Amino acid sequence: MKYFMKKLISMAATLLVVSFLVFLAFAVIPGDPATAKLGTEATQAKVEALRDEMGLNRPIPVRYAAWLGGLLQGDMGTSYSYSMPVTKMVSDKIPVTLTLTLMSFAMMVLISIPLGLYTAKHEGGTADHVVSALNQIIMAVPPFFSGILITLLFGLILHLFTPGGYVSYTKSIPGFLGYLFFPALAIALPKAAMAVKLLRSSIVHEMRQDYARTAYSRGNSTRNVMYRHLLKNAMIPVVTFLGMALADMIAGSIIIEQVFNIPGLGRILLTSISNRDYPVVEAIIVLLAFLVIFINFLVDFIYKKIDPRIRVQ
Amino acid sequence: MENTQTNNILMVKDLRVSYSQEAGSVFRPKKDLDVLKGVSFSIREGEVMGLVGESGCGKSTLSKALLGLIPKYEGVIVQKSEHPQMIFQDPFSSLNPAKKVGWILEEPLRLNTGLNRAEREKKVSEMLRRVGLEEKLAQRYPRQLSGGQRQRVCIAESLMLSPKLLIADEPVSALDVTIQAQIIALLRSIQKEMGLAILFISHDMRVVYQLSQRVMIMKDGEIVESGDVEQVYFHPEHPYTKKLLEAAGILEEGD
Amino acid sequence: MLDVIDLNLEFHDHLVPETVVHHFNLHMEEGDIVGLVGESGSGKSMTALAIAGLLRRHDMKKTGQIMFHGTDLLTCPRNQLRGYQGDDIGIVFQEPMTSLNPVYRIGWQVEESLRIHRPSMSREDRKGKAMEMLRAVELPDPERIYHSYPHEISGGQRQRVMIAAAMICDPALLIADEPTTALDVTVQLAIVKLLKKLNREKKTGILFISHDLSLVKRLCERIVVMKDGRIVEEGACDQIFDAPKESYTQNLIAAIPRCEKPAEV
Amino acid sequence: MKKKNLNFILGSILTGIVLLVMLVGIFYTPYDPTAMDNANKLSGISLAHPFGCDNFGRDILSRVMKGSGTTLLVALSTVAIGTFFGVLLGAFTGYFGGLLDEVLMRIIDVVFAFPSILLALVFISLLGPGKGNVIISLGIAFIPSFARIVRSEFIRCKNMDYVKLARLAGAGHLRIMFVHILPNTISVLVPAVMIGFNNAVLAEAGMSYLGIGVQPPDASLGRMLSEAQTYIFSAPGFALFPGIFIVVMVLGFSLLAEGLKRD
Amino acid sequence: GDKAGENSSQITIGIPQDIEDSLDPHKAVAAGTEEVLFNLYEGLVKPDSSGELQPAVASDYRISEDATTYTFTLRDGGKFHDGSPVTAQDVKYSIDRCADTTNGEPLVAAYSHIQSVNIVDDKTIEVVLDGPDTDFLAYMTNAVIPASNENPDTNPIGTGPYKYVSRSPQENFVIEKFDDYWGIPANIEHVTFKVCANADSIVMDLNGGSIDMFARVTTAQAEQLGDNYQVLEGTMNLVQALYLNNAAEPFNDERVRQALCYAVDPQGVMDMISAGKGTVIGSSMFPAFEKYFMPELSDMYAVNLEKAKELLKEAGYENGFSFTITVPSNYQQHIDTAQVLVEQLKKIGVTADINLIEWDSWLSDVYAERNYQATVVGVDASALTPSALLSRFVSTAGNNFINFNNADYDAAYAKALATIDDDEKTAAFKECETLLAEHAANVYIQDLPYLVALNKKYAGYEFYPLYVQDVSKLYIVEE
Ligand SMILES: Nc1ncnc2c1ncn2[C@@H]1O[C@H](COP(=O)(O)OP(=O)(O)OP(=O)(O)O)[C@@H](O)[C@H]1O
Ligand SMILES: Nc1ncnc2c1ncn2[C@@H]1O[C@H](COP(=O)(O)OP(=O)(O)OP(=O)(O)O)[C@@H](O)[C@H]1O
Ligand SMILES: [Mg+2]
Ligand SMILES: [Mg+2]
Repeated sequence: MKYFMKKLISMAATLLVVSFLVFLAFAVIPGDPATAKLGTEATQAKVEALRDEMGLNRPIPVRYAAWLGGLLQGDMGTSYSYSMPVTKMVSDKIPVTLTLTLMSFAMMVLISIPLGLYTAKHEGGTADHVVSALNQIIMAVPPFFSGILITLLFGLILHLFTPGGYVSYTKSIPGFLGYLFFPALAIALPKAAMAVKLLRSSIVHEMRQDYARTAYSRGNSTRNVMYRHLLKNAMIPVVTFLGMALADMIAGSIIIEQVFNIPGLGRILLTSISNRDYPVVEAIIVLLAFLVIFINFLVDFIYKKIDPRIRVQ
Repeated sequence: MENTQTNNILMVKDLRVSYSQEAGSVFRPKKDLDVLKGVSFSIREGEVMGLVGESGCGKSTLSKALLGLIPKYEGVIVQKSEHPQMIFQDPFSSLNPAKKVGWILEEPLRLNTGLNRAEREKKVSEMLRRVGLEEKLAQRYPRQLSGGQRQRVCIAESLMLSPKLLIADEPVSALDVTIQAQIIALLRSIQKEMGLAILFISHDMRVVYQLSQRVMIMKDGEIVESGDVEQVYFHPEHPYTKKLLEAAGILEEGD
Repeated sequence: MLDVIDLNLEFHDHLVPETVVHHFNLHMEEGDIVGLVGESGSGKSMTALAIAGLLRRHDMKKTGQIMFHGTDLLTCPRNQLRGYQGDDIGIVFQEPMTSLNPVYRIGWQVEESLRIHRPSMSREDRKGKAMEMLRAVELPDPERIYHSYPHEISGGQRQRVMIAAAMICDPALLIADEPTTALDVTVQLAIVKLLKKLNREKKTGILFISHDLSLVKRLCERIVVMKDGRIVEEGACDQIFDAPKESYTQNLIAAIPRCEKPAEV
Repeated sequence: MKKKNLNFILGSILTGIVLLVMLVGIFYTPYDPTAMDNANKLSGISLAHPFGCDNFGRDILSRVMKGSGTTLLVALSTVAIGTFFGVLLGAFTGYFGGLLDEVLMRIIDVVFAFPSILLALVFISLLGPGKGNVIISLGIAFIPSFARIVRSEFIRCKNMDYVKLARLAGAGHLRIMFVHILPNTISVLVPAVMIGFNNAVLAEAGMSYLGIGVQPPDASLGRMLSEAQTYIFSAPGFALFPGIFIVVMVLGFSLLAEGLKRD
Repeated sequence: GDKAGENSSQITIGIPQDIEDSLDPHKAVAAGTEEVLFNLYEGLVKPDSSGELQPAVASDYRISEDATTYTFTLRDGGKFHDGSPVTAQDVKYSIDRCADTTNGEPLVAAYSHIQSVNIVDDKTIEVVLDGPDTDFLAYMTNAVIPASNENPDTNPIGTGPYKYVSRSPQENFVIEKFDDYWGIPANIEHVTFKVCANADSIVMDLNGGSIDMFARVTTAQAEQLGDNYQVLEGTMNLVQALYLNNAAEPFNDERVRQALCYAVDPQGVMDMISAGKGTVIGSSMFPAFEKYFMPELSDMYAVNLEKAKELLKEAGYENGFSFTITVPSNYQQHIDTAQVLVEQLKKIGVTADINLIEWDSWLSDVYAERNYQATVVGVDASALTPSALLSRFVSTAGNNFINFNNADYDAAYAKALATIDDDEKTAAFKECETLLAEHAANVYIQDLPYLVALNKKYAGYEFYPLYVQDVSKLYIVEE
């Protein structure tokens, strides 16, 4: 329990730091929301007036404190560009990004674990060589490029989905999931390739351990040795990677959302950064940070769960 | 017990260690396992102290605690040697799997002496020879060695620096008798030459007898009997000591 | 029951291939207890692994035959071999420290052979049998050990766990590679007794690898002496002890430690 | 044994090709890589232009030759920064644990939570645009992933007996961390580095795309690839050659690493 | 799209960026927002596709002789989208709102000349100016909104042919036909503006059928469209130029600027980036302003490298010089143009580097702070008056981001504003244009081509001289 309290406090502290850094970041990068909002119609006076109206002329700590105060009351402010409550804007988009992420994560795991085991089992065999070669190539293809190739193949040639024809989850859940399938695949493929590689080398390493021999001596089939004995050990470094990949997928969905025209958090984040719309940026980054920290916490937890030796500390 | 503090190289008073078992499940609540229940003894410079005891009674725990490798303990440990060395019971995890045997053996020299590479290599092959290993094994990774070979590598490593105190946790258990004899002879000569003090943990009563001046018998985390070897071996007092000697067939021999 | 005919083992993971076992021959009938002694590094463990069908590595060459109940373990299909392993052939490894899977509890690992070869057995029965075995190898507090992870128990305890696991299916052939190195003498004796009992009651053949000649003498009827990968001498226990032919065997016997201080050098 | 050699040989060949093309590109290219030619816009493969021309009629071969140098420089230095600091951080946090671990890992979480684009923007605004700053900001974005991987390996290894022995032999913490434990993390680190190299090539392209990377008309492979996207239907070859070159580069390096790796 | 199952007509139009702006017509500033809001809002008058102003919320208007009093008669039965009638109060409210100076400057700069807005009667409203202005009617296109709307930012209510339904950030903006519209009703019931932020996937989106129309496709994209698309061609109504900071070295020297003009070949640029499409321009005016556009200015600096080098030599840059072109990274056509310019300038020994920056940084660094050497952008006209393009070059103008400073120009521009005689006015504006060209204020390049990709299922697209999309004219082709 004490452990969880400690973690909780450090999590909150991290989020505080993150949110403050975002404020600082905006102080550092050029451009300001008032100018952005006024565009080419900006004049000195108009900008000043707007800055006043937006409260931008207050010093950063004051602004930050005000923002924090609002946050504690559940109010994340109003978007400068959309004039909409940030809470609503963000909460509308969370399902999109989260679904996309979880879907690609599931794909990654489903592809990489069997394949990693298979190649490790047939280490040095033809299948191993073919898969590693394929892996290398998949990893080398940029995500936007593979996104385009997938659109080309499945959208325009096979007509399995309509490119750009995103269906909102508020309209139709199956349509929504159906559309996200291919983007998720585009995200999952390179990550899966990496996971296969890591898992394979990790398993090959574990196969050399004495306990693998013990497992064989009891009459286990190779398959059993792999799944029952080696996998758990081999997963120890892989879990770290999977956790990172998940965090990466959440924080890095920007490119794929762009290619497939998916209105998710990443897209809003990107435009909000260039609009200097920091209530929105702030909210999204704090959310992302929370997810990232939470995932890392989970990874550490799972890690300790799989490897009993770590508890000794 | 001992008051000749001046030439004690190691002194232990009322050492207690317990492991906290993490709760395995809801049904097996967390509980502590007391392993050492107040152990006191001391070793003089240049003396070999044998430690014999039931398997699982806490010998390895004691040996690790002595060199500060167990973070939590109660009691006093005074240790005066500069580079105390240790031979772990498990020769495999004591050898870095990513390094070759030669590298592993050179490491203490590299760290503590100004010898150049050729000199170090010379010392290494000399030491390999002394523990009865071929020089070519220096080029192998630990996993390419047999059990006894690994154990000898560990012994060699511990002797590289001519330490003043050596804690040896079952160092010869995996060796065949001829090599065992050779290692015992080696330890004896080093002990004589350089005044090496050894805490020698073994279950082979005869080997302990041959090597040690004094011996301690341990059971259930406590030292049940200790004293000069002859005294303990031929006039045992504690029933467990008697049982041990009987099982080893020493009592008959002595009689 | 077991016939090893002209076994040769050769490693290929160095530039120069290295033969570690030469022309090894061994015959064992049901209920035989054979002691295999020899210099450290002489190839005892490799031979044991080969007999247990565990040298399936690509980087080594194996020639000869290992006939077990009429099948050649070197060439038989894998699943046939699997049928024997853990059930008819049990093996205790020399390195109890690393031979246990670090992430599973002891109980799970001890029971494994039962799960594989006696799938019809109930959970409780399996646990009962495992506890029985843990008690038979003289483990104190078997309930705690059953629930522990390997790193939480002592070296001797791990070794006994390995013995318990190897014997749980009552194998016809038990290969024990230095099974008592980490055990104190009283437990050693208990283990020897246990092996004898097993041999008597179940007609288990035992290949006992050790360097502790006094122990071998207590347990075995026959002894095979190895050096540098070759058998140098073979014969009945008494005969070897009383009248060793080879000089190496003589050295071996002479080196058995006695309870006397060696002469000063 | 044989497989290792094959990897090594193939890897060296591919890497050799990449390095050769790059080195030659420094001194000589068949055409001026920025010279435009209206007549040759999007022309396909020909004798005069073996890789064809881009949407400005610039010779793709020449641009690939010039661009691969830029890409290689950016990717290698980025990975070097990421690996160096990642290993350092991961080693310290994993080895010492405790408060240090908690604090440093939280800092890493913070960095990781920032989208690398925002991070890059901040750095570019602080330091001004340019290759060096691209490298720095990408490098920083790369640190967390290496740190995490290394950390977990260190946690695994630090309780091993050989580590304790090294301490007894008088090895300091630094030596234990980097000489004794680090080599044991190689089997996990090497794939991570290769993945990182890969990501760096692509991230550089992404940044150029946002206008904070390599500035046009200078070429980098990533930038060429993203420029070519628009023409994927009309001139697929435009994307093909820079793409293939990235693949060759990454493949060469990873094979080489695989071939060098011992276990 | 393909949603043929629905009985009502509909169309999905791709837009390159989101309507990430206030939906209040008086506050919205992004061109992308204004072109969509055009369908929701109207002013008292409204431009048609030829640029002529037609009565809208007002059914009639009258301008006094001295061009100081504008009188409007409101249309009978004009209604807002919420069903309420348009009253004189609403009109006054809308104008006053834009003329309000409590925030320093009025929302519409030209409204600073309004002296008073008077409600004459229920149907008549009168705008009095503080001086004569014959162009003022153009500013009356500014939207009329109901005084009662409390949230104009997010809940737009206007009088246009379409009314607002919903918007989802980065996803879409949905409008539907307003049934009580006073004028010719729209043809298509449901219109979805779909955000297609990735320029590279537009071709796929079109070919795949997820959008039916996209304005401003590039020539390269147009070439890749399938048979079911028609590509309509107009002009962007932009002045694309290499804008030079007249106050910064070396462009504070007129000869240097002229040298660049002689070196740059606009036609070459067009050939390279848009297959020759586009219109060469020679000053800050584009052809849609037929009355003011001076095609002859385009020939003033016919490519002449010798002349250019000579001028550089005179200015003391015999060996050329180097400078940086700052380009907003979100406009591919400007980036491409800049790249061609860099090549062309090499011929006179001038080295240019390109520095891409974000649009927002461009706004603050280049546009607001004028901290740059040169930039390539396109400048549009916010209203249908020449002053919308030319006012920014008056030396004191707040938006004179090139720091152009020329007394003759200031005088000519003042004259143009002061006179009410149309011919004189036109002449004065033309003089302004000529001055800009003669003094090589900028290196003028082109009015960009404007290509609209439209699915052949639809027709009726009309080009405007303004930056708008008039959806109400679109209709579905009967098959
Ligand atoms: N992977 C390997 N490559 C090369 N040689 C090896 C490898 N593994 C073991 N050997 C060698 O094979 C020989 C036989 O080893 P084995 O383990 O059978 O010895 P052993 O008789 O069991 O010795 P011990 O009593 O010390 O355990 C040894 O000399 C050892 O060095
Ligand atoms: N990490 C641990 N966590 C919990 N219990 C432990 C741990 N390590 C050892 N134990 C328990 O502590 C007791 C003593 O262990 P120790 O290893 O010191 O025994 P030992 O005397 O060395 O035995 P052996 O001769 O078999 O090696 C054993 O009962 C063991 O199960
Ligand atoms: Mg022990
Ligand atoms: Mg062995």
